[in-house]
Amino acid sequence: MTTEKKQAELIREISGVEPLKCMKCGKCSATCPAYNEMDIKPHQFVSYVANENIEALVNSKSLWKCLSCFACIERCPRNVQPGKLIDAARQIVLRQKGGDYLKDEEIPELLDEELPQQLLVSAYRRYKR
Amino acid sequence: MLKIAKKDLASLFALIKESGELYLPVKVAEQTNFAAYEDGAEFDLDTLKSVKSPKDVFFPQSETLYTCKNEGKTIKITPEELVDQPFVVFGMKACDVGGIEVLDRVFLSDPVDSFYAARRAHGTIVALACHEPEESCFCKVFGIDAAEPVADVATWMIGDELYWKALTEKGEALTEKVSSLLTDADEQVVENEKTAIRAIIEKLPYSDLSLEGWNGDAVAEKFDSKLWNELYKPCLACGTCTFVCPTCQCYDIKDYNTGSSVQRYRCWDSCMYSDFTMMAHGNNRTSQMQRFRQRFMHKLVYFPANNDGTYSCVGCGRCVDKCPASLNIVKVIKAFGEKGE
Amino acid sequence: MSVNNEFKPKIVAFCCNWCSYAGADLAGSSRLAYPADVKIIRVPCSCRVNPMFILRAFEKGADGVIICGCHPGDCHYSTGNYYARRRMTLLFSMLDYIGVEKGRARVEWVSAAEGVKFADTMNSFVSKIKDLGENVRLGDIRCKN
Amino acid sequence: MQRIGVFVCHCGSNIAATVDVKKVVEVIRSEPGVVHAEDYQYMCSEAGQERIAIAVKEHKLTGIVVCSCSPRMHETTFRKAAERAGLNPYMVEIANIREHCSWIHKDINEGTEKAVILARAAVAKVNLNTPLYPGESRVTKRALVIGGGIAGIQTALDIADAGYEVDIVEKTPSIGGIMSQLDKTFPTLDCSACILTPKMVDAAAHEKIKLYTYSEVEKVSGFVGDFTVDIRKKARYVDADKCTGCGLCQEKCPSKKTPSEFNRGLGNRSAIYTPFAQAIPNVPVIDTDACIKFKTGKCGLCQKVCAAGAIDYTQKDEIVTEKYGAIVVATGFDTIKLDNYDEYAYNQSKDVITSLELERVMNAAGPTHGHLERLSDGKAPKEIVFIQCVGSRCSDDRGKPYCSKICCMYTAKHAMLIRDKYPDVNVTVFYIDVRTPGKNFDEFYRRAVEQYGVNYVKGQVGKVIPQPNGKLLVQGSDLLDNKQILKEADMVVLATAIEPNKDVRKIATMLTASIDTNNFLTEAHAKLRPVESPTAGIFLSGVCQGPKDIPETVSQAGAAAIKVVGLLAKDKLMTNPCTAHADELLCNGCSTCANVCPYGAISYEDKQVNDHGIRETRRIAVVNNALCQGCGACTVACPSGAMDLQGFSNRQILAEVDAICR
Amino acid sequence: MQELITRAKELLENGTVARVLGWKIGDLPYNPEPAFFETAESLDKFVYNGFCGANLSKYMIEASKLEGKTLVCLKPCDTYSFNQLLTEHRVDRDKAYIIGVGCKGKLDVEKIKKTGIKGIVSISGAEADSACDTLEIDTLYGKKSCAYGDAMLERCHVCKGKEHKIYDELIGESRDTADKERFAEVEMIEAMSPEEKFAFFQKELSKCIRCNACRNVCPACSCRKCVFDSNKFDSAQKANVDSFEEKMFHIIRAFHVAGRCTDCGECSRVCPQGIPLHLFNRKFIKDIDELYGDYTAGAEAGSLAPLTDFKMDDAEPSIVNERG
Repeated sequence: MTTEKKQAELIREISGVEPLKCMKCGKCSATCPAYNEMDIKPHQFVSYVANENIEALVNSKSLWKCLSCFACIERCPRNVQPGKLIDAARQIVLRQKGGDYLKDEEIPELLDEELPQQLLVSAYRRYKR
Repeated sequence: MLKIAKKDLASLFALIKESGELYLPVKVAEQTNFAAYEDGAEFDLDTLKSVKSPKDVFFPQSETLYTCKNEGKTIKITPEELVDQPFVVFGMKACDVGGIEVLDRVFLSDPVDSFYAARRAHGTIVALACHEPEESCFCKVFGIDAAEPVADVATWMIGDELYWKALTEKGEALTEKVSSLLTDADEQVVENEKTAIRAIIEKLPYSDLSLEGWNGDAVAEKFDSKLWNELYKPCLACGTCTFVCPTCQCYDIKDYNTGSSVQRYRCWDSCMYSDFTMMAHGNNRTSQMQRFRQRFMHKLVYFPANNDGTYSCVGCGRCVDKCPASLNIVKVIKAFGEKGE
Repeated sequence: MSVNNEFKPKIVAFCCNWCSYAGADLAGSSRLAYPADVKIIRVPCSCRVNPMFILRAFEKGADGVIICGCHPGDCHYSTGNYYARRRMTLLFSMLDYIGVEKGRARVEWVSAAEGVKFADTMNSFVSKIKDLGENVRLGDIRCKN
Repeated sequence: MQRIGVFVCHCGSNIAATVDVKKVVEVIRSEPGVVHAEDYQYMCSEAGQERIAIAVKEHKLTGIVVCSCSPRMHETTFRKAAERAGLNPYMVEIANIREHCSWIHKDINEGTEKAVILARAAVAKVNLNTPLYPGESRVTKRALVIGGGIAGIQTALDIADAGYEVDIVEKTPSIGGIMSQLDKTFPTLDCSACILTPKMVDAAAHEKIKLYTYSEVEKVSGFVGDFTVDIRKKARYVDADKCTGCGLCQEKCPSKKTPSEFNRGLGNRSAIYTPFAQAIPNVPVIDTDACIKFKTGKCGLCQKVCAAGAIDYTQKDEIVTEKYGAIVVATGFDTIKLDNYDEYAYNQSKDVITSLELERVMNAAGPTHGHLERLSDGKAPKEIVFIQCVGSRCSDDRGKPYCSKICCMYTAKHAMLIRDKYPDVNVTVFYIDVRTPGKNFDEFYRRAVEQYGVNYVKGQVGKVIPQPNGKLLVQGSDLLDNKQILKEADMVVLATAIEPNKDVRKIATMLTASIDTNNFLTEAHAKLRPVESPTAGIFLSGVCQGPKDIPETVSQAGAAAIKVVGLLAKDKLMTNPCTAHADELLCNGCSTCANVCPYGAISYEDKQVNDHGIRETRRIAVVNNALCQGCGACTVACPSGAMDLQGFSNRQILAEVDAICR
Repeated sequence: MQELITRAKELLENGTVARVLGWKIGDLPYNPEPAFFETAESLDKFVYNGFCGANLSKYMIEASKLEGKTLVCLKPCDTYSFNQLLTEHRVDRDKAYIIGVGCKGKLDVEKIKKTGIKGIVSISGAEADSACDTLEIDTLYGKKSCAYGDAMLERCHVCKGKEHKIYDELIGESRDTADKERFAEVEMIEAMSPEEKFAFFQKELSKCIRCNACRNVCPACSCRKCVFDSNKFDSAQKANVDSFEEKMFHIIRAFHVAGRCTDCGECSRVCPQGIPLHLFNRKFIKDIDELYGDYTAGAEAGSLAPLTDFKMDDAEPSIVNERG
C-alpha cells in the first residue's frame, strides 16, 4: 500500500467520511465563507481524498484556511461532510509534524479583527495539543 | 462373602467384559447413567441414583423389531435378531432390581415379549446396596430393602472395598469367572453396613409414607376423586417421570423410513403425552388431568389389581428428583392421605 | 485421493420456480455441464424451504444441500428471499456451531438469466462437497445401509 | 394408494441421446404406486397426449408423471391433457429430465441414473398429490379510483370507455389535481388547463363515471373482486343538485381572507368557494373555519343571495358504502415543506418561491394575472435564479433521497417562458446534473440554452441572503470554472422535491398495500408488474408509485386501467389452488404467519373447534385464497406446521427429498 | 412473602381476582410446585423462596381461558415471557393480574447436590426475604453449607436485569445477581474447532431422553401441538434411537423459538440430564443481535420478531463461513 493510499484511508478513518457518497453538486463550495482564500476548494477536497491525491492536499493552503464553520457539513445534501475531511487532513499533518502548527505567541498577529471570538476558541482547541 | 479392593474394580470390569457386554453407571458430561462399559469410560459407583433407571438394559428406549424392504413389487420382512450373548449389569440398586421384577410381570407373562425375555435370560444382575440413601428414597414403603438387594449377585461398597455375594446360579457362574480377583471377606463388616443403612432409612422423610387405601380394589373411589383436578395442574405433560422411572413399561410402535427400507421399531411412550394411545378415532384420555390420573392409578391401583397386589412403584424417588414441576407420586399419595380419600 | 474420486456426493438443490429453476433450465438449454450429483427440487420460492427439509435431506444421507432463489430485491413474491436469507443464515450458523463442516449447506441467488452462474455454482458446490467428503456428522445411521 | 402412470419422453434425441429412456421406464415400473410406464418420441405432441389419455382409461390412473422437458415449458400442456382424460390437472407432476439432465450430462449411464432418480422423486410427490380445485370468487364490475388528478381522471376515463362503471373519490372540492395548477406543460408548452379541462369535463359527463368530490375513503374491507368501501362525503353546505354555479355567493361572501389552496397560498379566496374557475363540479363548498355564519352564527349572506336556494347550513357528512371489484390508487403528490432549508431563505423572503408557486405566478388566472413580478413589491424582476435539486437527492433527513425527475424539465420550461416573454430578464439556473431522458426533452433543454440564452451553471447554491435593498444575494459554485459565484437576484425559484401525498400512508394501510420508506406505494414487481400493488386488486396510477411527468402519468394511468379492465372483464376469478391453508387443530393463532405474508392474505377468526373432544373457541388463521399467491413464507414461519401449501406441501417436498437421498 | 400473601388474600376477597397462580410449599425443603389457589385459606400453603424458579407465564395460557382474572406472580425474567405470549395472542392481558415479585436469584438443588451434599433435611437462607449469602443445610449426614451464588441457576448468573417489563403491581426486593458474561459460553464453543464442537454437542445430546421437558416448560414452545408430535413433517419419531434425532429436535426447537426465546433458562433448569440447552437458544440470540441488531424478545409486547422481519441489506448466509 502506498503512503498516499494509507493516508487517504487514515483520513477516512479519522473523519468517518465516505467520499464516494459525494454527488459533486458543489454546495459545500457554494456555501464556504473562506472559498476565495483556498487553492483547493472544499468540493475538491472530497475528490482529492477519493483519488488518494493526499500529498497535494496536505500541502495546500486551504488546509489552514478552513474556518471549521461547518457550513459545508450542515448543508451537504449527501452527508459527505467535507469539513470533517479537511479537519482529518489537518490531523494527519499534525501527527506527522508531531507538534503544534502554530505557537501560542504567533497567533495574535495572525488574527483578523473581524474573526468571531468563538472561532478563536475553537481554533485553540483544535490546533493546540 | 467375597471382596475386592475398590482400586481393582477396573480389572474386575475388564475381566467381566471379556465374556460379554458389561453395563454399569457411566458418567458422561456430568450425568451418570447405565451404559455399556468401554475402555476409558468413567464409571461412577458413588452417585446413588443414575438419572435414568437401568431398565433400558433389558427394555431399551428404542429397539427395532423388524425391517421391511421392497424387492420389486414384493416386500421382504426381516425380523430383528434376539440377544443371544450373555451380559452383565453391574451396580443396580435394590429399587432398580425391584423395577425389573415389575417389568417381568408385564413382559414375561403371556404373551411373552421375546425381545425382553431374551435379554433377561442372558443378563446377570450384580446389585449394589445403597451406602448412603437420600431424602427422595422411599423403597422401604414398598418393602424393598436397600441394604440387602436381591439379585444374581449382591454387593456392598464399604470403605475402599467392594463386598461380593452370589445369590443365584447365574451369580455363582459369574463369581466363578472372576474368582481370581476376589478374596474372602468378613461377613460381619457387611452386617454392620446393613445395620447402618437401615438406620438411615428409618430417618428418611418419606419412610413413613402410608399406602393405606391404595390397592387393586380402590378403582372407583380413587378414580372419581376430585383431588386429581387440583393435583395435575402444575403438570407440564412432559415425559420425564416416565422415562426415568424403573417400572414404566409403555411403548409405542412406529415405522422409520430409511429410504431403502422401513424399520418397525418400538420406543418408550409416556402416558403424560397427548398422543399416548392415540387411535383413529382420537384419544381415550382427552385432558391432562386424565393422563395424570392414569399414571398414578396404573401404578397404585390397576397394577396391583392385576398383579396380586404388587405396586408398580419401587420408591426409587427419581420422579421426586427430576419432575420439572416438582410433582411426584409421593405428593399424590400424601394428598389423598391428608384428605382421607 | 482415489477414494475422493469414487465419492459420488448426494446433493439436493432447492430452486425457486421463478428465478433459479429457470436459471437451471437456461443452463440446460445452453448445454452448460455440471455434475449429475445435483438433483433439483422445485419450490415456489426460497422462502418455502423449511429448515426441516434441509435437516431431513442430511438425515437421509444427502452430502450437501443448496438453496437457490431470486436475487434479493427480485423475488417474485417481493419479500420471500429476504425471509429465506435470515432463516438460512441462522440455520447455517447453528450447523456450524454444532460442528457441521462449513459449506455443507449453501444459499445462492441465481436469476433466470444466469444459466452460467447456475452451472458454475453447482460445479463449485459439488467440488466443495467432494472436498468435505461424506456427510457423517448429520445423518441417521439407519439410512446409511 | 395412487395408481400412477409414468410417461417418458424421448424429445426426439434431445433426451434419448443421453438418457436410456427404455431403462428409465423399466426401473420406474417397480416403484410403489406405479402401475404403468411407457416411453414415446414426443409426449407433448397430439399423439403423445392421446397416449396419456388412453393410459388413464386403460389403467385407471389416478396420477401422472411425465418425464420430459421443464415444467415451465409443458406443465400446462400435460395438465390440460390430464384434465381432458378426466383427471384432476393437479395430479400431474413433471420430472425435468431434459434441461436438468439430458442436456447437461454427456455420459448415458450418468444421465439415465439421474433421470431415474428425478422420476422417482416425481412419483413420490404424486403419491401425495391431491386433486386441487381453483377457487372462485365473483367480481363486482365496478372500479374505484382514489384521487382525481390527471392520473385518476385518465384511469377512470379509460376504464369507463371500456364499458365499466368507475367512481372517483377526490378529497378536494374539485377534480383536476396538481395539473390544474400548472400554467404550461413541457416539452410542447401547451397550456395545461387547455388540455386538462376537456378531460375533466369528459369525466364528469361520462355516464359510467361517478364523482365523489370533497370526499374521502373511510374504510376498506374485502379483497380482489369484492371490496366494500365506505366513502365519507364531506358536507359542502351547498346542495349540488340545486346549485347553478353562478358564483354570486363567492362574490358576496364577506370573508375573503383565506389563503387560496389552489394558488398555493399566494392569493386569497372567500369562505364559500370553488377552488378555481373551471372547477368540476362547479359547486362551491363552505369552509367552516373561515365562514362567519359558522363561527358566529351571524351573516348567512350566501344563503340570502342564492337564487337557487342551494345553501344548506345543516348539511352533514354522509357515509356512502359501495362495492368495487378493483381499486386504483392515484393519490398524487405535493411539494415538500422547506422549513428545514433555511439557507434558501424561503421563509424569509417572499421573492424566494417554489416552482409550483411560479406556475401560479405565470398563470393568467393566478394571483398576479400572469405578470411576472416580485411578490414582495410587485416590481418586475431583472435577474432570476433557479436552484435545482432542492430537497431531492438528499441523503440527510431534510430532504428525499430520490430524484424528483420532473424539475429539470419544468425549470427549462420556466426559464424559456420567462426569456421568451421578458427578454430583458436574465435567467440563471444552478444545476447539479441536467436530466432529460424523454422524447424531445434534451432538445427542449438545449433550446433553453441555445435559443433563449438561459445561463446554466453547474454547481449548487450554498445560500441565499436577502439584502437590505430587497435583492437576494445568491452564493453558489461554478464547478466548471472552479469559482464561487455571488449574484444579486430579484427572484429565486426553488425546484422543490416532490413527495407522495400525505394521505397515502393512511390509504395504503386501509388497502393493505405496501409502501416504501419514501411513502411511495410498492409495485408487485418493479419491472414486470409496475402498475399493480402486491395486494391483489389494488392498482397504482401516477406519482403515488414514483415521480413521473404528465405523459408518463397518463401512460401509467392507461396501463392501470387496462389491468383493471382485465380484472373486471372476468365474471369470476379463478384463484390459484396452490395456496396456503391452516390446519385448524394445529394453529396457535400467534400471528407469525400474517407477519410474513406479503399479500395480507391471512386474517384471524375466533372459531369453535373440536380438538379430539375438547371444544373451545380459538383464534385461528384464515387464508383468503383470492389473495394468497402461494409463496409459502407462512409455512416456514409457522412453528407448529399448521400452515401448509397445497401443491407444495411439506410432505410432498419431504417425499421428494427422501426419494433423491435414497 | 407475607406481604405477597396478604395482598393476594385481599385481591381474592375483594373479587379482583378469581384465583392466585403462585407456588405451593413442597414436601422437601426444595420442591415447591406451581399451584393455583382459589381461597384465602389455601394461601396458607403459598410459598415464595429461592426454589420457586418455575416461570409461571406459560400457565397463563390455560388460565386465560378461565372465568375471571388470575393473579399471577411473575419474576422479572418471567415478564419477558409473558410479553412474548401476549405478542403471540396466547395469553389474555385482561385475564391476568400481574404481581411482579422480587428476585434474588433462583436456586438449583442439583447444584447443591453436585457439591456432594445429600440427604437434605432442611435448608435455611433460601427465603425470599432473607439477605443471606450462604445456605445452611441440615442433612442426614451432618450440617453443610453452600454459598448462595454457587447454588444459583445458570440463568441467574447472566440475569437480564431485575426490571419487570409488565405488571400491575410490584412486591418484594430484588438483588442483582448477574456476575457472568451472558455469551461467554457460546463464545467458548464458537472458538472451538469443528471437531471439538461436534464432540461437545454429541456428548451432551447423547444424554437426551426425549422426555420433552425442555419443550413443555418453554413459554415460547406454546404450540397447541408440537410439530414433533404431529405427522406434518413425518417428524413424530419420539425415540432417541440415534443421535441425529436429538440434533434435529434441538436445532429445530431452537430455530422455532429463535427471536421469540426470552432466554428464561427454563429448558436448562428442567432437563433431567442437565443438558445446557440454553446454549442453542443463546447462540441464536447472539447471532440475531450481531446480524440484525439488538433484540430482546418480550422486552416489549407487540414487537416484530427478527425472523418475521428483514432488511434489504441483511447479511448473506455465507457470512457464517466468513466469521471465525
